[in-house]
Amino acid sequence: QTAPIRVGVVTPLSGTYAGIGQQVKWGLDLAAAQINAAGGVMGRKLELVYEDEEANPAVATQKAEKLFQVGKVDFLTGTVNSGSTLAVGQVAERNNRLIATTVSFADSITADKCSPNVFRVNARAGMQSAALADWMASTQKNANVFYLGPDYEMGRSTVAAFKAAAEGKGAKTAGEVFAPLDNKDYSPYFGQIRGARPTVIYTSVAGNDTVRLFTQMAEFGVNRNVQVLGASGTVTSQNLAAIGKAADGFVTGVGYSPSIDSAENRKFVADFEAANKSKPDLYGADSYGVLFFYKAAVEKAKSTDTDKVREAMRGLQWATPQGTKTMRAGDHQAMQDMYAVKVEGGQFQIVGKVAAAAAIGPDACSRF
Amino acid sequence: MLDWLQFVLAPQVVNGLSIGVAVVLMALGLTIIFGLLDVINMAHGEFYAIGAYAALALIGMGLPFWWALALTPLLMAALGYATERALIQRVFNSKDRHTLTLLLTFGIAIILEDILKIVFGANPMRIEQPISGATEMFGLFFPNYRLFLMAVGAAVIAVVWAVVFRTRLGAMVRAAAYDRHMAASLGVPVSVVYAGTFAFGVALAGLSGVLLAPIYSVFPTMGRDFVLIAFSVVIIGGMGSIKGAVIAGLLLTQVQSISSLYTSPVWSDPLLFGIMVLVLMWRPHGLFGRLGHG
Amino acid sequence: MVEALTIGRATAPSAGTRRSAVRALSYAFFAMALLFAAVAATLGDVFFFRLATEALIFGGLALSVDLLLGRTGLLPLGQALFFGFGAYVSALTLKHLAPSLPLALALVLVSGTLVGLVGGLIAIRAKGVYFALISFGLAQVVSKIVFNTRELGASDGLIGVPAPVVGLGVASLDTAHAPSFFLLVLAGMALLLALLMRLMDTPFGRTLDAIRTNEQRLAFLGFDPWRYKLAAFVLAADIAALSGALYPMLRGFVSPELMFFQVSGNAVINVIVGGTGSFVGALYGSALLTALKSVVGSFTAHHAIAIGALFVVSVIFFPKGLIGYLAPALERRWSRR
Amino acid sequence: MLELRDVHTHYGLSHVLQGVSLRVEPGEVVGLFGRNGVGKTTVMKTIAGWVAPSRGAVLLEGQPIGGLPPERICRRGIGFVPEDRRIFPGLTVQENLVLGFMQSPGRSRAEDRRSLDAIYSRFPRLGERRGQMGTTLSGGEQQMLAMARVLVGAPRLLLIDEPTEGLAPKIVDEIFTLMEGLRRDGIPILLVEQNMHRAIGLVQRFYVLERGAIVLEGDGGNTAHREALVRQLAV
Amino acid sequence: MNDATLPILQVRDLTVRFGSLVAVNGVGFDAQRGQITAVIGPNGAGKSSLFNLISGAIRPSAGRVTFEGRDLTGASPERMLAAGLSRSFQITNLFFELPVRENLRLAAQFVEGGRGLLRHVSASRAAQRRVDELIERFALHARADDLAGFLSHGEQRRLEIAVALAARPRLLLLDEPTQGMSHADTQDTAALIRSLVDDGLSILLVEHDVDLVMDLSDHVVVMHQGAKLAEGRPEAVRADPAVQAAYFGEVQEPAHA
Ligand SMILES: Nc1ncnc2c1ncn2[C@@H]1O[C@H](COP(=O)(O)OP(=O)(O)OP(=O)(O)O)[C@@H](O)[C@H]1O
Ligand SMILES: Nc1ncnc2c1ncn2[C@@H]1O[C@H](COP(=O)(O)OP(=O)(O)OP(=O)(O)O)[C@@H](O)[C@H]1O
Ligand SMILES: [Mg+2]
Ligand SMILES: [Mg+2]
Repeated sequence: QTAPIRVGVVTPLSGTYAGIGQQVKWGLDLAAAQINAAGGVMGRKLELVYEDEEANPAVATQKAEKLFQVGKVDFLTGTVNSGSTLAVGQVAERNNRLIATTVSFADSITADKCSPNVFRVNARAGMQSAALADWMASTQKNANVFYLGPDYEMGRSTVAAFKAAAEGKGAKTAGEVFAPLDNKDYSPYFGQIRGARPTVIYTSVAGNDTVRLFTQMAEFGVNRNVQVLGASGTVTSQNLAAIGKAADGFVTGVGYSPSIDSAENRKFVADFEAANKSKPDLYGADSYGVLFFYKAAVEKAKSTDTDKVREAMRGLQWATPQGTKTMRAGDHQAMQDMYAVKVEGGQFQIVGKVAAAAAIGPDACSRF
Repeated sequence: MLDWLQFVLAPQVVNGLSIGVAVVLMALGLTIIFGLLDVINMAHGEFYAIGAYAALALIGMGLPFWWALALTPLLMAALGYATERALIQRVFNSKDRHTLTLLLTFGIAIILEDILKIVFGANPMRIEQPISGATEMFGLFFPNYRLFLMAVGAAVIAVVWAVVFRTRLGAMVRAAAYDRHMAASLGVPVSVVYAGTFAFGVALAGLSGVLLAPIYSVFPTMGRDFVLIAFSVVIIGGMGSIKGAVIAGLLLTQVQSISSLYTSPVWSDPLLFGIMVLVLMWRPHGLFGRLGHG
Repeated sequence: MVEALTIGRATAPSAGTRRSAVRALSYAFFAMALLFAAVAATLGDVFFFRLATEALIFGGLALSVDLLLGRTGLLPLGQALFFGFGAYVSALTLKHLAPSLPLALALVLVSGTLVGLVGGLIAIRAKGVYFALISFGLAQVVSKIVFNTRELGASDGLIGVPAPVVGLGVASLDTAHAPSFFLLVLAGMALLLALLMRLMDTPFGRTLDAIRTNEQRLAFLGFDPWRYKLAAFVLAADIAALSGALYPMLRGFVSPELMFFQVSGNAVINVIVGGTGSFVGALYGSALLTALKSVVGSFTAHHAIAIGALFVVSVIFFPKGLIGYLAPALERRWSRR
Repeated sequence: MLELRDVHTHYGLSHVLQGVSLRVEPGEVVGLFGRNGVGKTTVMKTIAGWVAPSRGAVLLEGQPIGGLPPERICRRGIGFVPEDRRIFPGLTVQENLVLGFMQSPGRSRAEDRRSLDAIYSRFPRLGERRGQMGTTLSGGEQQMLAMARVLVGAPRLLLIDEPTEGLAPKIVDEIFTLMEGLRRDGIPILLVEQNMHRAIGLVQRFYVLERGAIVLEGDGGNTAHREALVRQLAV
Repeated sequence: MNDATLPILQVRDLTVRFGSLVAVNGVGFDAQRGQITAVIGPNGAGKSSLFNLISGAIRPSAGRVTFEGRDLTGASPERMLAAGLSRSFQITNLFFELPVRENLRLAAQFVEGGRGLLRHVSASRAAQRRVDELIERFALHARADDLAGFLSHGEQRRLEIAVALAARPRLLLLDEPTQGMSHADTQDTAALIRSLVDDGLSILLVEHDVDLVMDLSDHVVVMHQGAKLAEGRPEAVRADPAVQAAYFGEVQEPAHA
């Protein structure tokens, strides 16, 4: 067989998450080019087929179905919002194909809503909190944390996860507030934050909201003498430039940082920058890695047959820019080392690390 | 108690005020275009975004912020004029003007947003604040740029009001909006008036875009939800009423700002909407009716 | 007032020919749908069946928009609220009560009527643009609440909705079987369309037309326009909710995005492109745009420009929509013969 | 001054004016009579530029004006008072009047002021209500406003469509007195009026329109012509 | 209730203010059954406002409206119509985008008494008959299938009356029915109004055509600046010097604020 192996990518190329979709595409394109240049997968080339899901699960399912049925793809990846990942997972089950997400970090995807046809190669929310809480406990005695999240389910559950991890390590809670998603002006909340006199502010706002939040915190001096922490999506290479100096000192827990000091990563970052004139972020890196995951599984199974590949994927270890990852068989969640990274002078620097086994948490999937 | 007034309530009120001015500027453009042309400009938010991007581009070319502030409204007016002449004018005389122009500007909005994404990318950008520092007043900490924003906003509002209600130009525009044939027969150059009015509204949106770019970030969909608040303000104030937009804009942002002290912001939208419904039940045309039509 | 009417027709077409032209175009729609089904079934396709079913389901939503926009003269910018509501009620019923289509539809009808009534009482008071924006706000608020309610799956939505089997006397129909479900939905839409077209020939329906043209005068003819508008609003809510009820059977999940403005906006676009006031135009529009999006979306990430441009062009050059041009053309052919 | 030569006008497909030819000489008041729906208003609209003639010529002082946009025709000095008055609803009485100044741009503020004062002394009722919204005026008040609005622009030719429709006898008198004054001032008028008995005393010449064509032309002062007119319209 | 001697309409102290303007100021009069009562007065006297009050278009600030002995003050237009009172408008107010026949059918639907709301329109026999009658009576055959908006002004005025009449009211309010009609059509309309009265209808009429008013009406109410100036038989009213001063204009109008 020499026909190419077709991999479907359903990702938001327009809409709210277009920026993330861009990183996904860059990572995948780079990986496919490298794999094909090195002879492909079992002698077959990888061919990526893109569909825009507009960050809307209803569109995502339609597009996924199209790729499975009309596009005849063997494997599918790229979904960003967890709603899309969950819905597309169902389509995969119905079509007896496999998918992997490289971005969605809602715990449920590999816990209570796990699916035999869905894998996750990126770190989930719980892992990120674990790494960050660990770093906070080691640097701040008696941390008094104020929580500020975007007011929707994901923002709230991210705050809740970190709060649990932080309180588990002895931190106190100074207060919490949830601002609407796409909030324009955070100054109305600053009164509350000042009044609570926190030593740490943890936030789970993301994307464009972060730019405003940080700019305004600096404008009002809210972040003076306070350590600002946040979720992995809070400050990324997409919004870092726009935030500028206001981001300095920010720390988050992630599964990837361009500053990871290894030969593999240095090469990856260099290749990525050469191809895309932009640094990779965690989404780009995990999307890059997913094709090597698939490649390893297919080569192990010596087939693209769904059942055989699934078996091969379970427990599979494969190399990624951030080091070797292991796919846990019980819930299809990848295990990996987690990092605490800090923004300094517009660059992410690694300031702490938690081993994979300590970060991953229990297997809560009971479907398989 | 005094502490609470000074350190909790007072900053909240003043911050609310600066947001209020921003919202009023947006609402003003909307309400003028609606009140005078009977057009619901669904692309208003995109014009606001284009204003911010235009300033960004001008600054990128090496111009100082103040030049960008002055030039952007002019560029936006030209864009608005062209849009009206090329597109909106074509459906303006249909009897379904309301619906058709709403849908048309909706289509324009989709296109503009995507063009911004192609040209500038989806990632957020920002303009540095041209005025830095903060003023301490009565123990309150207040960024200077916001003070400037409020002053400019107030001046623009005053000028707009005077033009619409105190000049023959304003009367001409309102007449042309209601009855193009009769107005034309009195010598009003209706096509020019329509396009000019639209251009004026668009220029206002662009101006808000530049003014707000230094505090809010700049990205292609930046106008989308901002325009929602502006719409509620316009409805509550009465579509087409300038006075209504100003009063409702300031009032609503205060309600939001103060209520955020006590309630979860999940309730901020339902609260806003609840107020809107209550106002409309009490006064079906908003607080201050409308100015263009009977 | 009078001036505005001149464009296009010199004399009113006799109501009879206009309506039979629309009727012919309705038959044509369903004939083409059956033809499509025959071809797709021979090819053993599933994807296009599902896509077409989705077009029909959103066509149902467009029908409800047309009832308000094209007949009653109210522009609803938040009709997705009822569509999404129907979808959620149906999903919860199928998932937690029983996988039964009649049960789901019945519950959706009952609760849809109630919600429509509440929404109507809020929105109907407002007129014109105010109505449009109130309906928009209503949907905005409710979708945000759903988006934030953990019990409803919040932003993730609900997955794992089972596809029910419908007993049809001797035979039974599995909604998971794409061709069968397509035919079922097609039949449902045909029924709905027939009912709506018939409704417009009753005094009730004609009164809605009168409301569109001159609501204020109607009061002096002994009608209370408010009641008729409320009834139309509730009816439209039911139609939207019932259409929405079919969605989870097709895709197996629901998510808050179903209530977002995108969906409401698309429904209005479908109606405009298809032609307002004719009902079948809503179905044509939905089929056309679904097909178009599916094709254009694969070519470029900037399909939004294509859709926006289509929109601008159709509003400017074809404000009467497909049916608005096809029906008169057909009439002219008939009258020439 | 004004001449229509074989003018045809359509509304969509319906052929309303089917070859109308008429003249208004300088200083002349010309009546245009006819039953409902024969096309009198359409003649006025065609001259004023609200609808374009599909065939034939409309000439003002020998220059073709047919098909020009209304604002250009107005600038040439043709003032139009339409039959349904068309008061701008969101504008006050004064604002409605001030708009009339647009007809003659380039006048000084002082001249505008004077003509406004003159109008208010001619229509004191309008002066009393100058700050009121135009459409809250009664029907008669609105008619006065519509006339006044055109007069402030000092037109060289007036098109007046059914000015006394719905007016009290006293106001009808006033309107006719006003039009007589205009005639004395030498302003040419093309007048459509149902109140034929009053109008016949005012007009120097008249035309009768029937189904989109002129069927009778006569002299206002000629008794035989007047009788013909009454006969024509009574049948 | 249908006592033939009782006035069909009694208006007492009716008042409405628009801001500072008192458009109708304490007006009271009776309209007798089977008669034509005319309301005349200078432009802006408040006649249309009075009609708006009686027909339920606006609510009075004070006063009472009694129709056939029932107090209907401030009732909605549809209740007024249900009670048997219908009106036409001074400014033509039709369903311009619907055919003439449909305008009439809508108006006639009321005679079905709310039955068969969901049956096919052709099932409304009584309404259909009423429409045919009206088309016949108002000579609208030629235009029956045209949109109302395409009719000439005069034709629209005729349709306006027909629409007001369709519901078979017992009292008909006509606001300047002959406005904009040619002389011949005005004569036809006068004859028509007379025939309506012969059929037992009572009419309240606003008209500026004085000859028509004098010729038709049994009773005349004169309004001036919102208030009732005089009332009585046509000849008596015409002879009243106050009325002459205010309305007919033989005498100069006294200056007022
Ligand atoms: N906008 C229009 N569209 C189509 N037909 C029209 C339009 N306006 C008028 N008509 C038709 O044109 C014919 C002439 O109308 P026009 O208004 O000129 O008559 P008119 O002589 O002024 O009548 P009236 O005395 O009633 O005012 C009428 O038959 C009318 O139905
Ligand atoms: N909604 C309103 N708001 C303010 N003033 C009004 C309103 N309606 C009417 N008016 C005023 O009330 C007065 C009476 O108006 P109305 O229309 O009743 O007069 P009318 O007697 O019918 O006059 P006409 O014979 O000219 O029709 C007028 O001066 C008018 O300007
Ligand atoms: Mg006319
Ligand atoms: Mg009146």
